[in-house]
Amino acid sequence: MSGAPVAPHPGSAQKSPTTPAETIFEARGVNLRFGGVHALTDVSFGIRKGELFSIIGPNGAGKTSMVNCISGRYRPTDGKVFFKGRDVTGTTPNHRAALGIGRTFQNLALFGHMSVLDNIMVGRHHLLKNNFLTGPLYWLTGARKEELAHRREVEEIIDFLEIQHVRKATAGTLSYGLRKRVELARAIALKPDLILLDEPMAGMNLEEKEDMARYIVDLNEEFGMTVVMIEHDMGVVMDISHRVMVLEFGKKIAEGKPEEVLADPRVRRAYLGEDDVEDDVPSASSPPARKEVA
Amino acid sequence: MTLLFQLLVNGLIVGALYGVVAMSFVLIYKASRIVNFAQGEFLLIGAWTCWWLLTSWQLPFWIGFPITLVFMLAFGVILQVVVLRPMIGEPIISVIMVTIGLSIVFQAAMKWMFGVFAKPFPQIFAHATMNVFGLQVQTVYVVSLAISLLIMAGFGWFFKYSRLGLAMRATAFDQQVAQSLGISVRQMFAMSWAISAMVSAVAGVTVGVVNGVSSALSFFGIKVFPAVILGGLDSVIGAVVGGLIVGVLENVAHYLDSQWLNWGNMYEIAPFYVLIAILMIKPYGLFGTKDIERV
Amino acid sequence: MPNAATAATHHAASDAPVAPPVAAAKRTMLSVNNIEVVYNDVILVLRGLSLEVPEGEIVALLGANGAGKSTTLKAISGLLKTEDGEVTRGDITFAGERINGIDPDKIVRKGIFQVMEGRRIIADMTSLENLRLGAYTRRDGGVKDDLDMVYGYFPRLKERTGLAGYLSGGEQQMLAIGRALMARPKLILMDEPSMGLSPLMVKEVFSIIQQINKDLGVTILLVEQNARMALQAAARGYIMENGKVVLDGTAEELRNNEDVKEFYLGGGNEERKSFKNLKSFKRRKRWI
Amino acid sequence: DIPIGHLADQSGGTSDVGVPYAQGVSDALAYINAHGGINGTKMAVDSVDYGYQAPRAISQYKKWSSGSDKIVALQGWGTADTEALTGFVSKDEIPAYSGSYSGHLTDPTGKGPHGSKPAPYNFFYGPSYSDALRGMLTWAAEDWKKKGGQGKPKYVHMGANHPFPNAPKEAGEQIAKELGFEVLPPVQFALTPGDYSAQCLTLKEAGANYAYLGNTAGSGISVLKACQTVGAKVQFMGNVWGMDENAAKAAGSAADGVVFPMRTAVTWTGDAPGMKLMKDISKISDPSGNAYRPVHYMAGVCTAYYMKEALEWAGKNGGLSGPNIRKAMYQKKDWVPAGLEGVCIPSTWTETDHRGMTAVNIYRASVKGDTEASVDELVKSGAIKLEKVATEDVPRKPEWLGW
Amino acid sequence: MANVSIIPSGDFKTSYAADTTIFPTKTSRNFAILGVVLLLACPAFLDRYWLSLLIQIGYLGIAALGLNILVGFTGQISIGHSAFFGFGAFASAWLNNSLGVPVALAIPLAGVVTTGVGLIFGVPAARLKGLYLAIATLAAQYILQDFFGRADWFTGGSAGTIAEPLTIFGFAFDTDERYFYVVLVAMVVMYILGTNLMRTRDGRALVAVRDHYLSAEIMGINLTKYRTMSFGISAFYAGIGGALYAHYLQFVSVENFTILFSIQFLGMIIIGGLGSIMGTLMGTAFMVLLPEVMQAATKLVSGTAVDTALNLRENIAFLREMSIGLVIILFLVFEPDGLAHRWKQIKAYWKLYPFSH
Ligand SMILES: Nc1ncnc2c1ncn2[C@@H]1O[C@H](COP(=O)(O)OP(=O)(O)OP(=O)(O)O)[C@@H](O)[C@H]1O
Ligand SMILES: Nc1ncnc2c1ncn2[C@@H]1O[C@H](COP(=O)(O)OP(=O)(O)OP(=O)(O)O)[C@@H](O)[C@H]1O
Ligand SMILES: [Mg+2]
Ligand SMILES: [Mg+2]
Repeated sequence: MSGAPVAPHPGSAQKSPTTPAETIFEARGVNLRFGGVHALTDVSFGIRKGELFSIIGPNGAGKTSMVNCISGRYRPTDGKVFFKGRDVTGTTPNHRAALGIGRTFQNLALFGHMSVLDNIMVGRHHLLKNNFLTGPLYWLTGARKEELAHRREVEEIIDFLEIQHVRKATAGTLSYGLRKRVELARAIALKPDLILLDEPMAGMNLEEKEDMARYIVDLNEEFGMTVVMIEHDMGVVMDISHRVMVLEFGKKIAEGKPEEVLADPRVRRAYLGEDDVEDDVPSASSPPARKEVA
Repeated sequence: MTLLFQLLVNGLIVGALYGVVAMSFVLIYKASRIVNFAQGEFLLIGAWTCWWLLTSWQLPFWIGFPITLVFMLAFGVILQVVVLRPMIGEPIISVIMVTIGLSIVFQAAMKWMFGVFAKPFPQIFAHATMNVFGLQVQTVYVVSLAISLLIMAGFGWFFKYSRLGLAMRATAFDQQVAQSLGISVRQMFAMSWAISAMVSAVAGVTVGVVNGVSSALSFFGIKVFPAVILGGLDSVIGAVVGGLIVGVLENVAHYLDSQWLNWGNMYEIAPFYVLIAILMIKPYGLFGTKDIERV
Repeated sequence: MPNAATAATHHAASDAPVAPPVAAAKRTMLSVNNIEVVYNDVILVLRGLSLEVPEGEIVALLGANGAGKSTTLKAISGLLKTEDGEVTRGDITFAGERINGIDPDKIVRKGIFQVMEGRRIIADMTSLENLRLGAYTRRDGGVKDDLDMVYGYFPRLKERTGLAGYLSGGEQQMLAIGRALMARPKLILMDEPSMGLSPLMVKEVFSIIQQINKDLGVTILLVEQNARMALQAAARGYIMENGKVVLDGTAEELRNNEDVKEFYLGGGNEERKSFKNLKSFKRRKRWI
Repeated sequence: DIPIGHLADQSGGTSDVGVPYAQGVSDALAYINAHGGINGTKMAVDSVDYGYQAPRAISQYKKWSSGSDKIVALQGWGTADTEALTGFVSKDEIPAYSGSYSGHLTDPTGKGPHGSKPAPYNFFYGPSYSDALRGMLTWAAEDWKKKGGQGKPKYVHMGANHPFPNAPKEAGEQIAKELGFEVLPPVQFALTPGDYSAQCLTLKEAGANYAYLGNTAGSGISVLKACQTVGAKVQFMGNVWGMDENAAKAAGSAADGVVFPMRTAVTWTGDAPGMKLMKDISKISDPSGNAYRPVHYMAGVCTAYYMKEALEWAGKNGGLSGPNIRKAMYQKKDWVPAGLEGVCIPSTWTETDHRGMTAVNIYRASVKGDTEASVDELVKSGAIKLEKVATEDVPRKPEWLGW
Repeated sequence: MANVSIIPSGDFKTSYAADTTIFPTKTSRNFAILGVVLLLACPAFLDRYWLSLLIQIGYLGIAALGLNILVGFTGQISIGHSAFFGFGAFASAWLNNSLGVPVALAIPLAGVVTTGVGLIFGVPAARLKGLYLAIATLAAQYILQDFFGRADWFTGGSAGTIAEPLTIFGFAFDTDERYFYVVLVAMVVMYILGTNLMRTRDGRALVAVRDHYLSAEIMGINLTKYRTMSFGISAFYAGIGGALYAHYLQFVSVENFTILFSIQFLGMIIIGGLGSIMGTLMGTAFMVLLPEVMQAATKLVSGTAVDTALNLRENIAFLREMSIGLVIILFLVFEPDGLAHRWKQIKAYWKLYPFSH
């Protein structure tokens, strides 16, 4: 179901103009309603290829819903979403995975009874060729060769995320933090061009957040994946993201460079809850994460 | 007054009976997500107990029947304590398998205790049959219809509003969470099994009165599956509605079959075709709550 | 052993129960003595863990992923059973009464309520029903008022009348916390309450925690990854690492401990390094 | 000893008739052993309940038919297992006496016009289901005339879509046409008890006069009751396994007037020279000697006795090999086992025709008043009576062989 | 000194290939091979009774594996498996009788035909979940049973149909001794195929669908396709099993393919262990042997003091039935995760021995 390619100058509503060349994903006037609940109202934005794009906003603002619209879990009530210039509004999640969108989940969604290894191998699904006919004839059809080849790549991902020690463990029995890491590994295994991370650092202590941040940065810089990240830890968001979009009550209230966005009083009020400017106002550059101390 | 109309009436009346049995399924399911394959045997046990009280002890029905209900309550609790308690927290399907084991045990035990021959129920109503819209039907059917509506109303309220009702639903949703809230999973299970056993006794006695008591009655257990599903596994009202629908379906199917098609056996099979058709449109039955798809 | 200078007591592999000075003053409400926890009869997770929670205090329990924090809480609340885990050694006493091996629901009735990791709300019920279930063990009439109290804390929950399963992650987290408040327990075990909450909400939640601790005198054992906030709210803290307590002391002491600064609070007194320019290799700190 | 296998259904779906029949067989065999056995050697009878589950019957059979002491003959039971074993017994040449009377077991060569598979080693005592129905329909035709019924009587076959009820279906409908019945489309009802008012209402609507109940007692009772309730006045014709004292008791007044075929010349209360031996045999499992035995018990005894005499003959003529025993079955015409005269009905088997009995004794159940008491008492008090109404001799038409 | 311990503690695998073999260790593989060799020798020293039991375990085990792939691996409960088993039986007989397809070919073909039927009845799986789907399969059970009863051309109607014995180049496999090998080969092949399926792409996809279908979809798995497919696969196994059954009995009757039979199939895989291939075989053996054992046990009881005390006589049958039920219950109370799980634990224990903990 291929749609018309993106018009040269999409979303004139957009502040930061994007040319199709560099826009990998674009949402145009996305609305999402659940009965009375307006999860998203007329949200438009574009994500440039190779950028690290963060979505922040108060709880229930519609961040996850937005990501769901990108990955195809939800279909916008109206509005369109474009991926690599194609209108993918109507396509199913599994189709989008094949197109190159991978993601992790806010509430863990691992395959609890599978080993970590298999969990990640599932990520290779759309890259593997063998099927229910060739698979069973393991040795005769080259399924074995293929499986092993992919296994090798998976092992690289495992090394990259430093989860060798739980390779064989049953995913369901891992601790929260480890599970989040395995989820990331599984998403990476898809070899996506666009990877969506829903609160990848929730439930991690500083040390682990640092690791996670490092992985994400590497994903973005080394592996050249475009990353969309939802995160509540402003420290991380400010430090590593190129651009930030802020949602509130399903509406986009700001978008732009981290420090710009942070400067926006609405954001500070709605999100950080720093209603009135205190005596030690942080310069936009210094991360407010530390301000929570105050 | 036409044959079709008579069949419709009959369908409704018998459907109500299916409704009762269906409810006894729902009760257990709502508290534990377990489908009880021994339900048919529960029904049988209820029937035999009442029969025994009425024949061996010559008790009048209005005494014997309440005693039966009390006995079934106790039976439900004991069963839960002895057999099902150890299974708490185990995979649902294993528990379902246990209920299958139970049905084997009870089936044999009943035959052992009461023999393999069908036994007639003593006359309990002054008039064994009565006239409904010009159709002669067994009085006991009509009575059970009334009872079933009562039970339905009762449980409808119970699960929506009462504290225990909520607790049962919580237990069904996630035993660990339920316990973390201070809900005694054991209590909930014991309760639901007891009530369910009692309800199935009502049905057991009814079918017993009509067909005579024999171990074959336990077949009603499986027979009502379509009704349960049609209404929605976890809906008390659905159970009764499902029962009525299946009852009517059977009769209408039989009507078409006997009048025109002459394929034979539509009576038994048609409900299943309709069942699938309805499920394809409403995957959770008519009143079942759909589970949450949220990531 | 690095920077033994700090006031905080390190105890490497020692199993000796700790009797911190503070505890001496207040009556200890909960004490965990040298427990060992095994999952599925094979996986040993807690290896002789001990901690104490004085009555009316907030105690923080910090540690890396997989250290065994949640396991510790589950061991206390008895929920371990439901995951075929068991306490194979040591004992847990609550208000002077040994409670290991008791069924979770009974423990709740004794006044210990756990807010489980990962929300765990009852998805196919409304948030109101969820809250009512929080008060399941209560008999007193106060439920109504507490309901208003919770709605006061989290107005969002009042707006969302649909099934709880459709709430956003954060909303669900609020619901989970609200549910605990509804129970009015003596001791709340909180497993990462701030997870998935916006900075605003995190503040909110922590002020709530302090508030109920002060006003309602509820004792709280707090497992938290946001060490900064936790050590602010808490009076004492424990730091654990694969199944053992490796460091403990007053919040004050811990905040000033160099290692804690570096690995939990982010940066010591020198300027905090940005997440951006972390070296791909970094020193890992382990006490054992 | 002479190893004999005995498959019984005491716990399964057909146990209501399986128990008395099996009791008859084992009592008889025990009695024979107690009185000199077969030419002086005892039979080692292995009675096994297989709960009417074919797979169990098979593995049990394999057990018997393997190893050192292979059974020389098999006392079988139901349709499912008999059909499943037919192939095996003919390969192993082990005569099998079944409680299943379906027509195609009567064709030893498989050359019958209806080309069912050959069943050279299957025997049963009694009229085949088809012949029994043929007999009853013949009676029904006369009965209709006698009653002075106007026009064509209407006949309908009722039963589940299963081997047992269907066995005599075509045979019945075919002869019904010949006899001038109007054949209504068959009415189906499940093998299990349930509400069959719908069926009865249609019977009533269609104005059926004679209906054959093909199922076993359990569901038959439901139909009888339902039809009584809705007031469908139909002359029901039960089948061999569908009606007996217990069924009559359970169905109560609803069973009043139902006719059904009987495999013995008398019931337990009847008197015939053979009844003495019958009663002695009964004492094996009931020393007090005052238990009432339902019709299936007596049928079981007769079946066992035919096997006994066959074994004896074979023993005297070349030993107890399968083929010999089979041969023995063909020795006598109008054969009645010694001592059971007037009880077992004269039967004749030949190499090409295993329709042992074609004479159909038709009985009517009469039930008066309530039926709470035990069967013995009910029969004594005359609340339940089984009265003979006629004996129909069904011709041995070759084209009816095997169905 | 690595080869001292039978099961090496920890992973000593040096290549991914070595890490993806069917059997975790050389020893275990050798044991398996040894087992097969022993089985090959069985007809030499086992009598027909035992052979027939083994044969039953064989063809039931094949069908049960199919069910386990559906229920255990894909998480779709089915209580209509015996209907597919029956369809395979009839199909094979029909292909051979009516179309003259040689039995050796008819058996696999029957599997294929049954797959088609399975796919048809798998369609609801696209929309239905859990017990709703389970009951839909119950519908399949009844609808097919009814079909068997009326489709004279295909099943010989309620009278049933004959199935010729399997003959290859004039050599007839018509005795237990011979047919045993047919079943053995079929079983080994089908089990190897099954094992391979479960460790390759589509097998993993099935399990993923079971564990978390929402994220499975996000991982690029087409839910509808795999939910339906697993019905097809399970039907294929059922068909093969049924076909083998048909040509063993050489007679097929609608009577045998009842809901009770379907429930027995469920019993096999639950007791054996959901989602375990070897467990399936263990469970099948359990369910086949249990009645036999109980039979033998009650035989011992009869005539003893117990017998007379309880005045059992023919009631002994009920005692047996009850103990069968009780054994199933007790088993599940003590091993709710099935034989396979217990087996794993034993292995885990020895792996860490003597340092378990
Ligand atoms: N499937 C659904 N049905 C009904 N309401 C929904 C559904 N999904 C989301 N919502 C509502 O839409 C709003 C936005 O939800 P969403 O999960 O996107 O918030 P969020 O920004 O991710 O919040 P958080 O930071 O807490 O995760 C919430 O109020 C939620 O109740
Ligand atoms: N049910 C279980 N079965 C087996 N092992 C388990 C189980 N639950 C936890 N574990 C193991 O116990 C260890 C501790 O887990 P736990 O969840 O207590 O860690 P945690 O401190 O809470 O980590 P996190 O901060 O990520 O939540 C982990 O290594 C985990 O793999
Ligand atoms: Mg979210
Ligand atoms: Mg944790």
